[in-house]
Amino acid sequence: MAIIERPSAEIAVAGAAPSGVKPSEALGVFKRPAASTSWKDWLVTVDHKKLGIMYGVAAFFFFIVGGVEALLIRLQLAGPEGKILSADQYNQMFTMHATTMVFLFVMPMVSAFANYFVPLQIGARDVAFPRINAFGFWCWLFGGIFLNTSWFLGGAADGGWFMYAPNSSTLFSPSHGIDFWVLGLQITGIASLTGAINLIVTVLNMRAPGMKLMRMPIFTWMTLVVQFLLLFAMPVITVALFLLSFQRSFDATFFDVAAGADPLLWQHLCWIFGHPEVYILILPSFGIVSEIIPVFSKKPLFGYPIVAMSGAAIGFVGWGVWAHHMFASGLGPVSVAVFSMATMAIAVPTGVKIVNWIMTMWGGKLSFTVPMLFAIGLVVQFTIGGLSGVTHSVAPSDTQQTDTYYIVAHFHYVLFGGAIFGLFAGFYYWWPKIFRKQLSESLGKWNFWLMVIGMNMTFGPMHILGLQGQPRRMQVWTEARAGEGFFNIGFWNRIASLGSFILAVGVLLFIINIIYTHKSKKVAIAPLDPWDARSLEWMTANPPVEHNFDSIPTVNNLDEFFHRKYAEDPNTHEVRQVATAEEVLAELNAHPDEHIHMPSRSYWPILVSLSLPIICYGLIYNRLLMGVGAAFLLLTMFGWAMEPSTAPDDDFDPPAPGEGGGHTKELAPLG
Amino acid sequence: MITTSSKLFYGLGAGSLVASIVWFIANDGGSIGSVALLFAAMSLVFLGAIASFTRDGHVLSTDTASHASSGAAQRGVRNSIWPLGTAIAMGFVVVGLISSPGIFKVGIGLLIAMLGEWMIQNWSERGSSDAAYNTKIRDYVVHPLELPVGGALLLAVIVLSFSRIMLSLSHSAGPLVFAVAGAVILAFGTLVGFRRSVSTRVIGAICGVALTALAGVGVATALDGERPELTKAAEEDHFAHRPCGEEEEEADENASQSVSAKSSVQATVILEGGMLYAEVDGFEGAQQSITLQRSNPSTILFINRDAEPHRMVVKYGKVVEDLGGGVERETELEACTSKVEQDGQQAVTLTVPKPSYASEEPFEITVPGVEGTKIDLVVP
Amino acid sequence: MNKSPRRRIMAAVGLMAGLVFLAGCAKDAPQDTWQPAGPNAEQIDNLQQPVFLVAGIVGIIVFLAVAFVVIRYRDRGQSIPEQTHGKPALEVTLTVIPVLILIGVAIPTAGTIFDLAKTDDTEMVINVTGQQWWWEYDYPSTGANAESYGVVDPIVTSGQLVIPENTKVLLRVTSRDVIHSYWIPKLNGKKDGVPGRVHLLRLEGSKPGIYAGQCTEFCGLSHAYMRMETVVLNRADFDAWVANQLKPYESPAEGTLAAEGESLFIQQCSRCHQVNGLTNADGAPIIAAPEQYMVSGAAPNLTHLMTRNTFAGAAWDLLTPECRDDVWNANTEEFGARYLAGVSAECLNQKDLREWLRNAPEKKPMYADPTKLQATDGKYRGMPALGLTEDQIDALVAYLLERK
Amino acid sequence: MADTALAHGADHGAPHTTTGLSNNKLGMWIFLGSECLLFGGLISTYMLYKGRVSAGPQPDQIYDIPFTSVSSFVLLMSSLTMVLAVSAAHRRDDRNTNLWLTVTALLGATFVGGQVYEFTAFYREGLGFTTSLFGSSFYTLTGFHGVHVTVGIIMLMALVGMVRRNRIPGSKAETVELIGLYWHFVDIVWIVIFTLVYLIPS
Repeated sequence: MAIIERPSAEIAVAGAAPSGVKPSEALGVFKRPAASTSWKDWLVTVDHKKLGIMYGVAAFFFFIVGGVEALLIRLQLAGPEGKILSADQYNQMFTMHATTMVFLFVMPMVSAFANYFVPLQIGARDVAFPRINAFGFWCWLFGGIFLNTSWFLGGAADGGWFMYAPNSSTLFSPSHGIDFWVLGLQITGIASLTGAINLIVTVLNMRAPGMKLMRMPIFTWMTLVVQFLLLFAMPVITVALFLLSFQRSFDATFFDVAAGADPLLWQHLCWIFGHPEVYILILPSFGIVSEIIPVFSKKPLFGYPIVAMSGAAIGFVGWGVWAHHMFASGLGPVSVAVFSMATMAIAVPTGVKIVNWIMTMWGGKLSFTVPMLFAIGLVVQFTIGGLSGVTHSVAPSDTQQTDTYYIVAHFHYVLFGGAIFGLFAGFYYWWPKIFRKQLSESLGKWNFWLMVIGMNMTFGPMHILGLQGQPRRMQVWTEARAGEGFFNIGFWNRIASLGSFILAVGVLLFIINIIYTHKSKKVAIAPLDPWDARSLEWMTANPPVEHNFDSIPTVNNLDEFFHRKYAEDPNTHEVRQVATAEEVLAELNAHPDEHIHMPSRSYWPILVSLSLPIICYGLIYNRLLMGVGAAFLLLTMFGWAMEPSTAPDDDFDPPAPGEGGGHTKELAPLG
Repeated sequence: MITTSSKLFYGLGAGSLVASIVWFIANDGGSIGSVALLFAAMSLVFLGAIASFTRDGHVLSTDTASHASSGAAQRGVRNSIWPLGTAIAMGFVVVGLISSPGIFKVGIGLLIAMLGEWMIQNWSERGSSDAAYNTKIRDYVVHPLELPVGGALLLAVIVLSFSRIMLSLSHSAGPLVFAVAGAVILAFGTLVGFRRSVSTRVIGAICGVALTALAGVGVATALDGERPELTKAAEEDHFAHRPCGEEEEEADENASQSVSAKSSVQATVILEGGMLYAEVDGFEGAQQSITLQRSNPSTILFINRDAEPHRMVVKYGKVVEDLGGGVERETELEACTSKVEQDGQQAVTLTVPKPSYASEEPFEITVPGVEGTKIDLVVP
Repeated sequence: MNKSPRRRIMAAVGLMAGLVFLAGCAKDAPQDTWQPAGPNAEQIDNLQQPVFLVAGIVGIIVFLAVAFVVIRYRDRGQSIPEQTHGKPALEVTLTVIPVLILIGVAIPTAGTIFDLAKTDDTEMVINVTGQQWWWEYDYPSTGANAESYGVVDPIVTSGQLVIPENTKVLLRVTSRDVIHSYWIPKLNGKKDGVPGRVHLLRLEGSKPGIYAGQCTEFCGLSHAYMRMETVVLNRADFDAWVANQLKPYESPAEGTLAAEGESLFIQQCSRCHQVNGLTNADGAPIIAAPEQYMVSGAAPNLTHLMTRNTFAGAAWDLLTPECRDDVWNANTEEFGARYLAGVSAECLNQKDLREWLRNAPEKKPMYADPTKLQATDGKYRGMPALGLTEDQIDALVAYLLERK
Repeated sequence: MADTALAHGADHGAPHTTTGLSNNKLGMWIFLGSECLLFGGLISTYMLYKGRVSAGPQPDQIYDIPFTSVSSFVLLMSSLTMVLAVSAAHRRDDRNTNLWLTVTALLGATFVGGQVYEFTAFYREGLGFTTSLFGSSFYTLTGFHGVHVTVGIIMLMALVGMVRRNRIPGSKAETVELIGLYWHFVDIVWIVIFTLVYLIPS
């Protein structure tokens, strides 16, 4: 077998150079980057696994940023007439908390898992467009950094993450915060769109032989649904953001009421994007949980086709419910009734999933590892969030609840108790696959329980706060209107603030767990298949080699890996082990493919994406800088277009027997 | 590779970047200085990159073998147009200095481009003794800039020239010329496509001549100016004030029927059977009086059920501006739709600055040409 | 490890039950959504209570199922279970049940939506206009307003909306700048005031009293300080209130502190704040010009300031806490009289009012720093600091106390 | 711009895919699906706002239907020449591929020139970007389309260069076809815009 990833040094610049001149010397520094183990490789890599890890690390950083913002908000509200933050700072804080958590934590963390595991789960060697994948990551990262530089450049956006017009126009928000917000989201939007195209093509086109759609793991299924949602939702918000930035930067009149504009245009565009966005955030966690519960129940997912199809159904119906965010916005009664009914309808496929998870566990052999605990936590907490969601699908009831803390409670149960618990389940579940070591189970349990207690203490009381009439986005609450008795609004606010710090300690324990696991000598390398898992990603080396599979497996079953390890007696239904994971892997690797061509590293993704924040700074501060950025963009895009994705055939070393791809020096032409 | 001189540039660049950030923080977000410093940083890094790229101009400083074979010593010097280009650019600069800053800026840009090309060519010609190879490495370096910029310029020349020509043609001749242009391109393509014997050189020549002609005519027409109607329209700006009397005007046949999409207007004013009445959300039946809030942008929709076209006029007092020196200017405040055909509808959005009781003239909605019917406007 | 899942489930169930219980515990929250005081809010309440109940029952069933599964099927060394992929009949059943429940919820929901949107039984119409960060109310002098309720001239007020008892009032809600939302939880759900649009909201109070509310659509810097109250009066008291609002202006007696305050008001305040009937030295009426100074082009009308109990967007009380309690806690019969008494000199909340006059933007966050108004061409959003001396404040307070 | 992971074994000349469509083509189709929503949003904005003219001219006061019809026709013809380019590419006829690509680009450039003319003329007649809601939404919608055409022209020119130098990785015919897909899409969008914006009375 020869894994050939690097071009050889022997090739000249498309034709013979004069003798004595080595092209690598004549061509200056801009060579195609070579494989290396140094930090530089992370900048030029196109490997989906490395990009997945980078997504994860950076997203977790933003999780901490968003978490600190949340803690500041809760500190401000811990007592009456809070003085920690000024009104202006408070408004920036909750705007950026939501923006960070949605666009810079959950979405990219989902990209992290999807990037890393979708190719592994479908038996592919990489994604369909590896360089575009890298480009997407850098766009997202630079967009996120750009967005957050606003803190240091005159203040962040202060219009709320929903950014309702006309409060977002320069008249009402004169600082540059919203400009940063709009442009930053445009840049991260490019990442979402390219990522969506990439993963859709990957899933549709690059499945291993025998991997029919209905044999795909549910996580891949949910990723596919989510990418379609992104594909169609991103352009809508892109239009809205363009309208807003034209309004702010070029005095367009889109939201100028004196010129006859209708501010509801923004709300419609925002929520046509915004509601599918909710499913974009939650469905991947459903996918993760649907992977984990069968593994730790030792049973296949109950009603697999229904779970897959209900995910798709949520994706479809999710397009028809956006106006339930606008029940108080002055729609006519007919629209309100229609959207109210549609919202109730979407509860059905969601409920189906919960039923199926419980039925999967029913009759199983349950082991309560940390990933399983987080998964069960999701089932319970998401149920609470889902049921409170049903209470405000009842539109008249929603007119009492909307824009109160009841809504805050609802969507934190859905997004924290649901989406983030799912992600944490994923962290614990897949950690040994990615990083070779298993996170400590005992620390993990502390982590889980503190998060459960903190989460319910923080967001549980918010139900009461909302029903007792405390609106959202309030910089202060006053004792004068907190009501009488001990359990008044003030009491529940204090409890919520206390809970948020318990929650923070829980998250801190996760970080401590990581450090402990990787620093401590006592933690051994994890076995190949620590959980007795069921899907293809575990049928790889630990961690997976760059090309994932030495030979592509042929898939005959749902839960292929499980079926290679276990055999079931057709009559007695007795299940017994026939092979260990090591044996399965050894068998798969016995006949490796020859000539595996992996895509070559490239400078261009990071360089092209670097030009975008330059253009955006230019738009805000100086149009000349915009020109510089545009020139840079043009140059780098040309470089990209001229570079073959994989260095051509004759650029490769002949297979070196027994060596498996030596560390050869490389060169590929730039122009 | 980090060469000696690039270290200097990179260092200065990093310094400027830090200075830029410091400036920003020190000046509480003051932008001009830091943008300037940021520019400096970017330019310096760019220069550093060129220095790295060209290895300080020492192509083969490490390659003793090729020094020995004296390949680099025998320079394959080629003809160069860059000195000429530089001279022309300098001409632009000088002319620009005398005449207009626009030409000056073009000249400076051109000068930088030409000097850059010249420099790169010089560098490439010291690459080896092989002219073809030298051309290759030159192209390798400059093509990423030359090709996109050249392409963009080509496109800009075609688009701009063409649009200038169109602007100078008469309103009726425009579409004709446009159609002819399309047809010529198509015919040319068809001809060449089917006559395979035509040589590339001939095609290139034809294209070159056509392009030059297009650019020439474009410049000529641009200098000549746009067609008189357009200049006149720009001067008169006849849409700036909408007539509010009984005047006729053209093009109202389909007066904004989509306005009905706008729900929740403040009031709908309807002319029917010679009577004017209003429908107001929340009030039952036809109203003869509308209450509007002061300073509130309010949209009023007009529906004409009369067979004749009519317009609605809203009068809401006057403003008195103090122009200084005891001179005052009174402006009547009125808003009106354009003339609306039968069953057409159109909205006006107006903001009433003063309450109605403060005005001597009544605030009212009327339809010119239909006497004896009006709607009172109350602004508390 | 054996016990933990069970504990967790118990905790979750306990929490849910606790939530329901404790929500009832905190009595007298002024904006409680579960204590309707008018037919509209009651209709919503009658709809939502069963929904909450059903949701609670479904939740508890799910928790019990999870608890059962977690306890019953945990790994006790049993053999690997049969690899079953599902039972279609069971799946269909478990899908149909929620569908049926939701249909049961959907039908009354639709009915209520259309009921609450009815406008043909309206008895009174009031325009409600939001701006940063207070509400203006104007009572049009047309139709039933004039004929049945004696509103022969438009009434403009702010902060507290006054409506007659058991009357179907229709609010025409709009906004002058950004989106606000009008919400009196005990009387009805909320409705956004969107600039350029008019939205209709029914309001009806079945018992005299004051009902608090708050702007619920994020509207910028001082969103937290944008409050409102709706006062329900019985018919006789309401007529008295209308008559008082239409009463002609009386200047303070010559030589009093209040007269000094009047001239100060004319100099300093009447640029933006209208006091109906106030005249110049030459007898010409003074028309405030907020459109020149304010982004929203409006400022509260202060003609009858002291008939209201609140100021500055209903963020602070004009009454001292004791006097406020007297009004708020009055029984149904006495309430009207106490409310109509307005703010007396003894009851005036001097502290907050003086702080406000001294430096308004310090008390309530507003865009009123004259050096930072480039984006708005120098126009304010909110009241600027006027730099008044203590003597001037004394005079102004004396003048304002007479605005009844 | 084409980018492929050769992930399925040795046969990297024509990588095996599950659907049989190449990754690039599938990717382009999916991208165009997303673009539909982009133009959908812009067209909706225009349809909402086209009648809202509080100042300046109204749509039917400035539209020059004969001119726009001709320019639409020119753009349609460019779709025809694009088809010829694709068919030439399938026949591996580099000369005519390049010829028709160039002609397509020229027709596209003519269209963009026409749009620049139209914008200038409208501006002179009093319709600025900030004049009214109609102005803002008209320029935004047609401007976005113009930018798409321009990007298409740039891709066509780059393609001509790459065909000449044999720099196209993978299949030449497929790359031409991909750009062709994009070009046809932009044309179809224009047909929709022309109908909804210009022909259907405001």
